[in-house]
Amino acid sequence: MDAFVALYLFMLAGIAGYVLIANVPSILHTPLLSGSNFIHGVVLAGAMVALGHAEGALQISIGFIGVMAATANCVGGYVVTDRMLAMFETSAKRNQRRLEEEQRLLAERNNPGSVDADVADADADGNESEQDSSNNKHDDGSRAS
Amino acid sequence: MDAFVALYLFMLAGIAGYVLIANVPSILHTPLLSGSNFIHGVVLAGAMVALGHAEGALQISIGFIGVMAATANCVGGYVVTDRMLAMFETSAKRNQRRLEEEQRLLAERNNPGSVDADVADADADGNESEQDSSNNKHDDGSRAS
Amino acid sequence: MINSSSFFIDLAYFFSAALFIYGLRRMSSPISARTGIWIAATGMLLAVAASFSHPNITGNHWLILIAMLIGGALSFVHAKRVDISDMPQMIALYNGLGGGAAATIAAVELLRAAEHGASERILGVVGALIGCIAFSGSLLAFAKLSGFIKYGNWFSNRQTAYVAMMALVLMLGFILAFSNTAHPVLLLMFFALSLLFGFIMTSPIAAADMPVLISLYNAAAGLAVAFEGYVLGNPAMMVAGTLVCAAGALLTRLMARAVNRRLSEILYSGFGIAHSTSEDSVHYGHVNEVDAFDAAVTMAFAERVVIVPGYGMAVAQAQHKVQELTQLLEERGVDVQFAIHPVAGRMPGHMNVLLAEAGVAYEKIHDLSEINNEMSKIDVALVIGANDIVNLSARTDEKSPLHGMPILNVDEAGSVIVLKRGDGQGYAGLDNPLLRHEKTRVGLGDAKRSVQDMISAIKSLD
Amino acid sequence: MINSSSFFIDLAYFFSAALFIYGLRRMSSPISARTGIWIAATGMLLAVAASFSHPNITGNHWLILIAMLIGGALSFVHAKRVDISDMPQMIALYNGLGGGAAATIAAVELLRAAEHGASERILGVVGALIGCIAFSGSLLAFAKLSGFIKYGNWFSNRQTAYVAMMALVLMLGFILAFSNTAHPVLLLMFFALSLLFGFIMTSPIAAADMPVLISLYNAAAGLAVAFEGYVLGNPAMMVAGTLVCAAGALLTRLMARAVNRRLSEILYSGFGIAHSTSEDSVHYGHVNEVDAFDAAVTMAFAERVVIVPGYGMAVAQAQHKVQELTQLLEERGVDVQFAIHPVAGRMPGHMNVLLAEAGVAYEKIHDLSEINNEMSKIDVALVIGANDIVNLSARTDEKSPLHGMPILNVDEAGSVIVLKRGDGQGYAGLDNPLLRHEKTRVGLGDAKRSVQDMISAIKSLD
Ligand SMILES: NC(=O)c1ccc[n+]([C@@H]2O[C@H](COP(=O)([O-])OP(=O)(O)OC[C@H]3O[C@@H](n4cnc5c(N)ncnc54)[C@H](OP(=O)(O)O)[C@@H]3O)[C@@H](O)[C@H]2O)c1
Ligand SMILES: NC(=O)c1ccc[n+]([C@@H]2O[C@H](COP(=O)([O-])OP(=O)(O)OC[C@H]3O[C@@H](n4cnc5c(N)ncnc54)[C@H](OP(=O)(O)O)[C@@H]3O)[C@@H](O)[C@H]2O)c1
Repeated sequence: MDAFVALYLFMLAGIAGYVLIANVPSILHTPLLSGSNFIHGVVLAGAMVALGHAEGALQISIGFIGVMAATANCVGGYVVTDRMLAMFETSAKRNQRRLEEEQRLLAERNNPGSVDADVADADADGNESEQDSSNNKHDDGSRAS
Repeated sequence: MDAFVALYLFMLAGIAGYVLIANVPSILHTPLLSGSNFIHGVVLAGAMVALGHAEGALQISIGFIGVMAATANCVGGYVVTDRMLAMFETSAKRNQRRLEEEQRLLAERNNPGSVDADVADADADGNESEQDSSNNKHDDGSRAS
Repeated sequence: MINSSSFFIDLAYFFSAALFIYGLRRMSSPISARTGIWIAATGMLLAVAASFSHPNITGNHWLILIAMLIGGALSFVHAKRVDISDMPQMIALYNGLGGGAAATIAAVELLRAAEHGASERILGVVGALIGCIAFSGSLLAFAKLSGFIKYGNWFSNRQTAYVAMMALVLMLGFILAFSNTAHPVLLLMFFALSLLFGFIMTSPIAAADMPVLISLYNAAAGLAVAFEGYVLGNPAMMVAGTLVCAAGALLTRLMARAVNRRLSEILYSGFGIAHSTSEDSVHYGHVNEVDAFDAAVTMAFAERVVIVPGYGMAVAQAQHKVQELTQLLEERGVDVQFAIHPVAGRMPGHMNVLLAEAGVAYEKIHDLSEINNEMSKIDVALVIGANDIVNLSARTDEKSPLHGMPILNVDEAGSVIVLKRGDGQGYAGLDNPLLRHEKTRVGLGDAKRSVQDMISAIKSLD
Repeated sequence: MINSSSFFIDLAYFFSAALFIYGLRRMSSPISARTGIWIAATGMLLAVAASFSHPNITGNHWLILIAMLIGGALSFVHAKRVDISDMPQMIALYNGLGGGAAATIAAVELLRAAEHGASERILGVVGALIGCIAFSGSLLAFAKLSGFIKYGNWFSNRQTAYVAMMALVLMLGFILAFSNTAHPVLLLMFFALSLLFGFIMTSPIAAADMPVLISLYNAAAGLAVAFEGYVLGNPAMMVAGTLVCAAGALLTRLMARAVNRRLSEILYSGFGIAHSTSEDSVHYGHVNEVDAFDAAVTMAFAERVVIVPGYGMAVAQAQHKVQELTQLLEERGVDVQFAIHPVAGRMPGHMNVLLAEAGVAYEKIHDLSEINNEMSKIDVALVIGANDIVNLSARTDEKSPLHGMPILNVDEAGSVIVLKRGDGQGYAGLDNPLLRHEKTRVGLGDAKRSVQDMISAIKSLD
């Protein structure tokens, strides 16, 4: 590969990585560390090639160790990250459910038995709850941090 | 250039452009439009090469028009953007000055003639005003939007 | 790939690409915006300077210089001279020229088809199409915004013809891309049709939707530049072009959202069509007029005044007079603030720019949510050439196209004075119940004139 | 450049790079984090699957499969089994292996030096150095955090020796990079010294600064992968590696800032050195003890209770008991909330993860600023194995290394109960005036035990 093109890739990917992480809430630091650790497990693709064209005992045994280590990085990295994030998700999901429930109750209290609420009202309500839930999502983020 | 490498460049630069603009306050939409319009003025670099290896009247005249148009994009885009941003800057600067002035007055009122304020106090003050001014900067952003 | 540029040129291109990115980042925050454009300009200088010694420039050096001088001088003078409130059309013009320049590169390179591989010819052709559309579309937008050409949908209701044309363009493009000899005539037809498409796209669009459209063309021009960058093997063009394309696409969405429109709405229909159904609910009532002297007195003896500028202030170029009025009032101890609606005027930040130009202090300018909380404590709201952004029907009339847009609640202030020329309506073409509100009095006449009269009246009070 | 891969492999690599970026983006928001890792995993599968048919794999197919099976199975079992509160060391381990894998690629390719150009050999050597440091440094971190190796700064005060070593490494690297024949012995020396450097970097660092250091090694491993990607002409590795490097670098800074430390401080000095001067201000006073029954009664008859978990809760693995206690209290009508300090525990989000694991509802968990506003309305604050985050000296003692860090103001609550084992201090090794505060009573003993006793006590109340 042309060295200058590589330079562009390095620069652009670096910018992407930096900008994507900016503003991440601190509760996600550890999962993100673990997740990006998993991503560099793509070294496996390279380790496979290295072993695949290795010749002689020395090269082959080094390559073998490399593929083993890289696979461990991939698999272990994935499992750890997923386990960690699973826990966040459960609590986030639970939270989400509770909020929806609350909103439903609220809506019921506001229009008791209102099957014939006029269109405008229903529309306005719809808008509101939409906004609300997006607010809540936001809240999650900031609360988490 | 290898087509796949080009694909990487397109993807990565696209991501960078998109992410960098996210969260821009609406007051900056127009200057930013103008500024990015200036940036694609780099087409001049290409137009120069096109004219530079053009052969025959047809190619040369097309190339000539291209260089002219590209230069106009560059120069005009720059001047317009700069004029626009200059106005923002004046008002932002003025605002900044006023805030600094206010803080100075406030500080004076709080410790009248306090040359011998103890270290801790001075330190705390310093911190506070630092925070304040960063808050204000933030304010600028959100007020502007 | 015909490029064989040297190490230093590659290096310069690399740095200029990096500088463009960094400049764009700085431009997206109000504090650092101006250094952002300087940084981008440094990148530009670097790229252009490096290109002078590009190995592929085998001749025509003088022509290059002359073309640059002519183009540069004309645009410099024009850009320096033109009034700052004509910005949208200036951006449209320069953007169109950039798209056009990309198209000329494609033309030259397609005439040298033998020197390029298939992938380069394909992107070259696509870039040419996009560049041509950006060029003709932007130039028509420029002409319309400058008033050279009146509104008119020249090309309406010919869908079949369009489809046939598009098919022809695609066919021509296909031939150009996949044959490795030059076809000057086909090329000409391809360009002509592509240019026509740009005109067709712009023609039905009302002047007021132009900023969004211009932003779209900006993204398109960026993409064209990126593709021609690939043709020439110039990664700086590829990176900068893609950057602009992505940023422009997002910006287009943000701008459309800010004026409460969908991009598809803008592209496929004039505004008139969208809301013609609610027009029949219009009913004119009684409007209280007020003369400049009464208005001036009301304000001079108020404690807190809010000024709400709109598109009319921009048209009348009244911002300097407004600032003068503000200072006069403040000398009399009146607290004057400005309330800026996010879509006041005809482009985002329009009012901010004008008020900044006139020297109104930054801290007096408040946005919608800030000022709406304070509105009930305000004695007088002075609305200068604004209509939609204070249109009460946005709150009540569900059929109104403005319904759902938050407005500045000037009716909560003690009293309202509206300056306008007559019974003209706003961008949305809607009747405004505010004008017949009991608190409202209307000062008729050009905004600059009216404000000047108020200034004289206040001066005569002492 | 020895790479000659086919179209489909290139395409797969491209998509996997795109998926990595998209996955990382989703991972940086709590809502979408889990889909983020799935997306990244899809990218990984794509890249690995494509590599199987890579034209440069000319043999050893079975060996590749066997190595993958062994490595995959071992790490899968280990990662599934290990306790979730041991995460930092698990991350360290897998990260180290990734860096090591990058180094092995470099080793193989440098042994085939003739097939590579100078630029590839240079980046290969640099990548090897960085990868080795990430490998040995991470593994030592893993060993220390797992308790296999005790704290000990084995390599202190030999600056001259280090400088000499570094010079040697650079020289070796220089030779390896600029000669196009293989030098197995030099290579071995180069690797040995590089590995030694990783040990030296990690060795003086206290267990509690490890998360930051691990993040740094993560960034380093990413860079090593990117560089080896260049050597092999694999753009997916280049993009993913650089991505990780940049994200990891930012993350390192953010994490260091969250625990109120500078990266340079962490790297160049143990924590003990940094604040030993203020140690002399320690003076023990009177501590009120409380037994489990009294504590339980206080809480059972309170209206609002806040639980403040800290590192001690993690050590004692008391989170499930705490959840049980919470439920018991809530059945009695007590309002129980949790207050989480941003740096409670030993890694960001440590407490959140543990409480989530135990099933504490998300909406009961509040952060510092939220809960501090409420603190005066709280009847009882139960501090479980936390010290620094409620250390009153952070507010008053300017010499304290904690000075300036906001703490949870539990002293504003009606009364405070602190659970701890003895007179042990926290991470910062400081005396805590809170323990002698008039409102405070201390329950001695392991946190799990103490909470269990409180649970029994409350049950016996009925
Ligand atoms: N900001 C943006 O980005 C943007 C972009 C595109 C569209 N828009 C749309 O533009 C509208 C902006 O609302 P707006 O309230 O600022 O403007 P507007 O609704 O267009 O109202 C302009 C008012 O100014 C009056 N006027 C015109 N020229 C005048 C003059 N020389 N002196 C005094 N008055 C004059 C007009 O009435 P007379 O004719 O009676 O004088 C009219 O009532 C919104 O609907 C918005 O969606 C905004
Ligand atoms: N969160 C992060 O990212 C991070 C990373 C690195 C460093 N840190 C630092 O770690 C510290 C965290 O503060 P913290 O208040 O959570 O913890 P801490 O200050 O380390 O205090 C831990 C307390 O728990 C007690 N304890 C230990 N084991 C126990 C057990 N089995 N049962 C009951 N009590 C036990 C200890 O006292 P006894 O020995 O008397 O029981 C000690 O008082 C901060 O200084 C922070 O800067 C945080």
